[in-house]
Amino acid sequence: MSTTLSSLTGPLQRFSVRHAAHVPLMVTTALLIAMFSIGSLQYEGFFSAQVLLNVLIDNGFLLVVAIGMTFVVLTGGIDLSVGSVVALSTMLTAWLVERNGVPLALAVPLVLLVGAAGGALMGWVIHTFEIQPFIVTLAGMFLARGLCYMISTESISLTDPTTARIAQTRVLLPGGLFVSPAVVIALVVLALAFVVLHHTRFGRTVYALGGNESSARLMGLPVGRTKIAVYAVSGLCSALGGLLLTFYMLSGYALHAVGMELDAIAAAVIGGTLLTGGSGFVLGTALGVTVLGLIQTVISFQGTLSSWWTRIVIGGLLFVFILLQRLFGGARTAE
Amino acid sequence: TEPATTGTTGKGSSDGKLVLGFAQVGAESGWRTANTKSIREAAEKAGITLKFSDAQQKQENQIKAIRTFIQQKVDVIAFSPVVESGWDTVLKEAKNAGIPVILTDRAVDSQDTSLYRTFLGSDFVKEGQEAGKWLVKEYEGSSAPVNLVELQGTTGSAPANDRKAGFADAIKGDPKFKVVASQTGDFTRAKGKEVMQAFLKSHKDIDVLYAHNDDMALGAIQAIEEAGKKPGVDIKVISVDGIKDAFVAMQEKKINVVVECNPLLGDQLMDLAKKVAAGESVPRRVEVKEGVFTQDQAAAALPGRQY
Amino acid sequence: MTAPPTPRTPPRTDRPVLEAHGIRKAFPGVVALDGVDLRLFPGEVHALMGENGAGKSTLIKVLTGVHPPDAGTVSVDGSPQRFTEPLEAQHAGISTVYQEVNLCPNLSVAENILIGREPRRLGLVHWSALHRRAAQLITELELDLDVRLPLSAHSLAVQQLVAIVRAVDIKAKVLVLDEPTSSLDRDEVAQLFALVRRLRDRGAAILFVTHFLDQVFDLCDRVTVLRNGRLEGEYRIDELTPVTLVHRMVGSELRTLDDLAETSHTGTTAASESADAPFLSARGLARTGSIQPYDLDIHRGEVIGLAGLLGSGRTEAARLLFGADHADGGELRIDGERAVLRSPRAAIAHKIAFCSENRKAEGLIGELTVRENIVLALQAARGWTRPLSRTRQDEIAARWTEVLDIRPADPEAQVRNLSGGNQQKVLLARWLLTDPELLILDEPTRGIDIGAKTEIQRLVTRLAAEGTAVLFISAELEEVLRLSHRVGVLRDHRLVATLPNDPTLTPDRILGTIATGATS
Amino acid sequence: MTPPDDTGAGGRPARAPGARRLTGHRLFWPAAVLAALLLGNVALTHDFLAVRVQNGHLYGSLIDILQFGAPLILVSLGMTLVIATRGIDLSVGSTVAIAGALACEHIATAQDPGSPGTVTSAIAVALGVAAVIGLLNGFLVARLGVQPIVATLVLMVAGRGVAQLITDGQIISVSSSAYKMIGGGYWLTLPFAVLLAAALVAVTSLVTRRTALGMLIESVGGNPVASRLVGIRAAGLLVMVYVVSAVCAAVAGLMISSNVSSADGNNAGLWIELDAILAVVIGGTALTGGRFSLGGTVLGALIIQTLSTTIYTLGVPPETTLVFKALVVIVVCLVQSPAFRARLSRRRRPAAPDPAPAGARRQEVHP
Ligand SMILES: Nc1ncnc2c1ncn2[C@@H]1O[C@H](COP(=O)(O)OP(=O)(O)OP(=O)(O)O)[C@@H](O)[C@H]1O
Ligand SMILES: Nc1ncnc2c1ncn2[C@@H]1O[C@H](COP(=O)(O)OP(=O)(O)OP(=O)(O)O)[C@@H](O)[C@H]1O
Ligand SMILES: [Mg+2]
Ligand SMILES: [Mg+2]
Repeated sequence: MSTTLSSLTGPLQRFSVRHAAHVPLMVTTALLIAMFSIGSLQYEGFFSAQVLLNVLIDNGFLLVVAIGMTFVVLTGGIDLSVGSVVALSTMLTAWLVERNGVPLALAVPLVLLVGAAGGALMGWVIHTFEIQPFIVTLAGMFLARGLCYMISTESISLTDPTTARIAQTRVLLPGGLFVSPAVVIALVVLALAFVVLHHTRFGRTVYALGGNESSARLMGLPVGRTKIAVYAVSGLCSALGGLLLTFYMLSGYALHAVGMELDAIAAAVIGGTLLTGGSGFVLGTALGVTVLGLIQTVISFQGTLSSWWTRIVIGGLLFVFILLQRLFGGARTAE
Repeated sequence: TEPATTGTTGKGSSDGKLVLGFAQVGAESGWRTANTKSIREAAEKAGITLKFSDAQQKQENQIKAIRTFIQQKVDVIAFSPVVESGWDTVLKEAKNAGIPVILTDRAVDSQDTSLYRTFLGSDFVKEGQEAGKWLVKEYEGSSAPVNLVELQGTTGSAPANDRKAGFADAIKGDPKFKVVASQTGDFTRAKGKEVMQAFLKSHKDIDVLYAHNDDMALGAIQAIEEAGKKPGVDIKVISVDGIKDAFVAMQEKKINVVVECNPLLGDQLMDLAKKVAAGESVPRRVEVKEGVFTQDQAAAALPGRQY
Repeated sequence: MTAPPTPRTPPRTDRPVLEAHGIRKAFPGVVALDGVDLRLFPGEVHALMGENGAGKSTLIKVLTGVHPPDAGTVSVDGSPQRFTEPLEAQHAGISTVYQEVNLCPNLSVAENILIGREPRRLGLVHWSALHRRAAQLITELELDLDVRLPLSAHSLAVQQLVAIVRAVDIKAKVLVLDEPTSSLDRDEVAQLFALVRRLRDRGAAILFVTHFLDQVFDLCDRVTVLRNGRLEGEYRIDELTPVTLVHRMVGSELRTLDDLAETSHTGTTAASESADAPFLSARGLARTGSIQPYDLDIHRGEVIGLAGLLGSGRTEAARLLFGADHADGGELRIDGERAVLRSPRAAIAHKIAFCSENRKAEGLIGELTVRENIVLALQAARGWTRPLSRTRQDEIAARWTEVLDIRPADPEAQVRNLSGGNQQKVLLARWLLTDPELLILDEPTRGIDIGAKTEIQRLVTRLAAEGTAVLFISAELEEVLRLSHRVGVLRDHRLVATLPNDPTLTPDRILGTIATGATS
Repeated sequence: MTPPDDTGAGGRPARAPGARRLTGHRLFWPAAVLAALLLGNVALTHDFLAVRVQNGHLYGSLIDILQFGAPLILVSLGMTLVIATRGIDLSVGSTVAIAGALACEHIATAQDPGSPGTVTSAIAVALGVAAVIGLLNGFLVARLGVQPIVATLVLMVAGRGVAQLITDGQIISVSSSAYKMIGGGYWLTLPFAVLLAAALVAVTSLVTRRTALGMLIESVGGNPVASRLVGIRAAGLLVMVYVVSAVCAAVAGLMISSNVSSADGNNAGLWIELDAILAVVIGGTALTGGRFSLGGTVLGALIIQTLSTTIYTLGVPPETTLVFKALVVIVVCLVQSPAFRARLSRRRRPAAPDPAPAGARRQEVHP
């Protein structure tokens, strides 16, 4: 009987169907390049690779956190706790190392474990009791931030010289450029996340879950396990992001990373991940983080904006950005 | 220590003017806005090009801003740290780039004192102590217990921590002072009012209110009035900052005392910036002029308040 | 419940591979299953029959760990099991195609087939092997698809086939198929049956749910009949005739099968109608990438059937007439006036109704009640400021529940909890209610039991007699022939012929037209 | 976030007798939680529920909860409709700030700050601008198909800047008794804000439930594709809900600024979007859209406000406030979760006779 659609769907069309999802990615990249070019024309000292690298240095932790968030969002969930978990990780590290003399080499895995376990716990509650992720992770957000305060309301400095040395290490690149080790770590996490999402069974199950959770269950996929794992990944990424932030700031503080969950969600969504799940790329998230970072850089370079104009311009740039993104890459309009 | 002052004037701007990069905390209060305004106006007056960046209360944004200042090769960097700790890395980058740094408003706790040239600002602990001292003096001689309620600033923020600690320090010697309730009012009028309203319901005999800033005090005053009591009389009100509205309230006898925290340090900052850029030596610590105002001084001081 | 008069199948020598005993399952307000037994032996094809809402799908879900039973036991190879996840059932060798297409539309066809057991290399998914394997499985069913395309790019029938391919791939001891054939053409059905027989001969047990009696008699060895959630009985198929089987399912003297004959008619009325100006007339209507330019006139009182193979473009042709997709070529006249249908809303304003084949994705609002789903189209046409009063809604819901025999007859039940066939009836009620001038029915009898099917066919005939134009799409050629005045034949996204339904028109002639692509 | 739709767990009992019907009601559990919170307070502060007349109006903790809860109720009200369409509105906090700032600025610069005319025009300006904000959000979501969370993020970020721009970064104090009425005044011994909120809730539920609006919104949120095919003008509905949400937020902004007679561009309504979403979700409306419950939202908002008041009255130290809040939120959502209750009752009741010996289960499973 042989179906006949192949006669219709020519190679070009097949290509476009198969790669429709990539279009927003390409558009976003093009817009980023445009933004950088305009910045370079506008501001002295902007046209330099170091400016771009600084975006990475200053947003490495956000990238790691946003990658974790991407996993969650791909399953159709949301994790509001990430900002607080980042803060908790900075606090915990500083408290362990400074106040309790725990060696750094022990504190780091401990903090990562706490993050992953916290995430897994939230995932377990979400799955087992069928409670909306929004509330569970909101409770997680309160709890983690609250624990920070319970450790200390003051910020704790890391005074240990090794820590400072690690923090101030610069990975030198050719041409007098440099990045921080955190950038390297963030990029490794990015690569890992890419491989996991696109080339492992777990990653594909994440997408399946976002496509249709009840179908995924009927297809015999391990829905519960995957869900729990996804929140654990997000928790782990937040803890790692927190560690990077600890080194970035050399301190633990309960008010670090306030509102970072929104930045992370925004980065993922600007990068083309659908909040309803099932569609998106972790590389898009990296682009999203860069967009947010670059907007901030442009504003710093501008240097004449008052506090309120800063906000208005950030909002305005974001607006223009998503508008152009829609206009050029609007293949997937939600009808 | 002699910092590497290779900073030659005019690197960052083509017209030869001194360029100052200033990383502000945010615009979270009227106090902060007045602070920003003072700096802007002073820069203009002093002929200094100001690169201004607003961190929206986030330390990581301030660090990013400082980094872009370094990238732009400004002559001097000044900033009001959100918190004391966590500045070493970026300050070291500034130092390596040969850009001198001035701290305003609040110090950093860095061990390496070569990372900044000078500190210009207020001492929140001292403000809390001043508030406490006034209270101790006010109740000198009486031995009846005094019930205090405290409206704290944003939990974990430096002014909240320090003003609480300073105040507690000043009154700890006298057991008659008892803090019966202490809650955060997030430095805002709305929260100040809401929390005070709840305090008034759960504690029938409040004698004194200590608010970490004027806005919370002003909100709380409304709550006290709505509960049918007289602020400043039935409940004494102590506040910090010294914004104009607080002076008005003080004149109306609703606030008993305001400990000033002066945001107008623009001129002093510009002076320091010029000196630092020129490689002149400056004192490690410059205090801004601040006072403690009571009701009888309010009327006289009010016309002079700028914010 | 009285015991069935017919004796049970003589016990086999080998023990059942899957056995359920005394299964009870209640949902809030409904007892879906009550004391149901089922035995599946290796090497048999076992039919599970019953009216819409009899509990077939629920039984399958209980057997495969989707729903925990309230009482009763399920055993596999003689040992009791308590599956809590479909995954566990799969591990125990039970592979299932559930009634609605339950796949992930965002993944590619290949992944949908193989996810969960994809070929791996060094722990990573081996993509090229995956695509190769999927393509190979697809060709086993003599399908030709690009397995790298996302599933959502394919029509519902293709999706259904993909679901089957997925299930068949597992080296299963038991294969459960819940109405797999409801939107498939003869050829696919034949392919599927060949496959099922191969599996049976290999010793697998197949549980097969369908509403097509001929398929049961064609394929199955034994049958278990459910009625109102209770076990009616288990029979050998050669003990039954279609009439006795229907009798067992319905329980009473049925609104007879022979009724069907009465509803059929030949194109006598059509001739007289076609003299009038057509209600709707399409000239060169087309949409790039989905349907080639076609001409079609539909008169009031006329039923036009669309025939074609899987994916021939019937749905897509119909969607253009409803504004569901935007035509990018040709023109459309309605009552002689040029009309541009930018949205379904515009079509509805012209009194056109479209009952989609994909009830889950494009039809029902699962969370809303039966009543709300029924009145939705009418209400949308009136706009939100002119609400139908609650009494009016209740009346409407009660009337249509009765006319179409929607069960449970509770207008306040959430529509997603209804059985598949009953959902289909709700969808039909929604559109019939709008009193359309042109009613487009895309596979309206999908998943509907014989009794209700007769009812719907009768309705279509009556509507046409009252002057409604009907465009009727169905994978069942007999049904198309029975109802239509003229039959449009599609092939490769092109309308190749429009044949008047005279006595010479037979299914074979239509198939011939499809095969040659020429008017005969 | 997709709820499993093939399991019976989400189903509402259709005909359950007596107590079952009561506990099965969708508002039962939020109401129970609220009652429990209030009772808990009474246990600790005995006159918590006492309400007396003072200065000619009612006075007491309950009245405070209602009064301070009123703005949150309003914001959540609009948010409920947005969420029902599968959307989310992050810009409400900024709208709160903008509305307050506009009104206060208008009054502060007016000739006669106390006159009803000034106040009326101030309100009109604030609501008008809010409507524009809503239109912009709606346009981005409905016409351009931008995901609601990013679309409204734009105004969330920029809006607060606009509010500060209006106030020039200062806190604008106004003294206008007419304006004070909205958020701080009393009418018929009750806080005017409470009456206003109640009226708006009543109007919204009337409009959504007596017309077909509610059903159409639920339909668009429940299945957008099917809704289009049914002929619902989704774009219009979407724009409408975003406008309603913004206007509700603006009224809340007026209340908040009126209550303290000042506008604070930076802090007014900060994080109120989170509280509002939480209120909606506690009230039983799913973030995945579809069915919504305005009554549930009101209860949710009251739960949140009661929780805050409880924290102040109990004297929970600020450092532990968040932990306390987290625990309460967890308990609230566990209590509301049918799956949790099912587990509890299964554990309490002697387990139903399990035909499968526990040990046999895994052994038999084939690889
Ligand atoms: N999740 C559920 N919640 C409530 N009732 C349900 C649920 N699932 C099924 N039912 C009810 O159980 C009964 C049996 O439904 P089931 O889907 O098993 O019927 P079926 O025999 O498969 O019918 P069809 O031929 O129409 O597919 C119906 O009355 C249905 O309404
Ligand atoms: N965007 C698309 N890209 C590629 N192919 C598509 C796309 N949309 C539809 N098709 C293909 O076009 C074919 C025509 O589908 P249509 O639904 O009209 O067929 P049909 O005649 O109704 O048959 P059936 O419903 O039985 O599959 C489908 O098989 C589908 O695979
Ligand atoms: Mg079924
Ligand atoms: Mg079709």
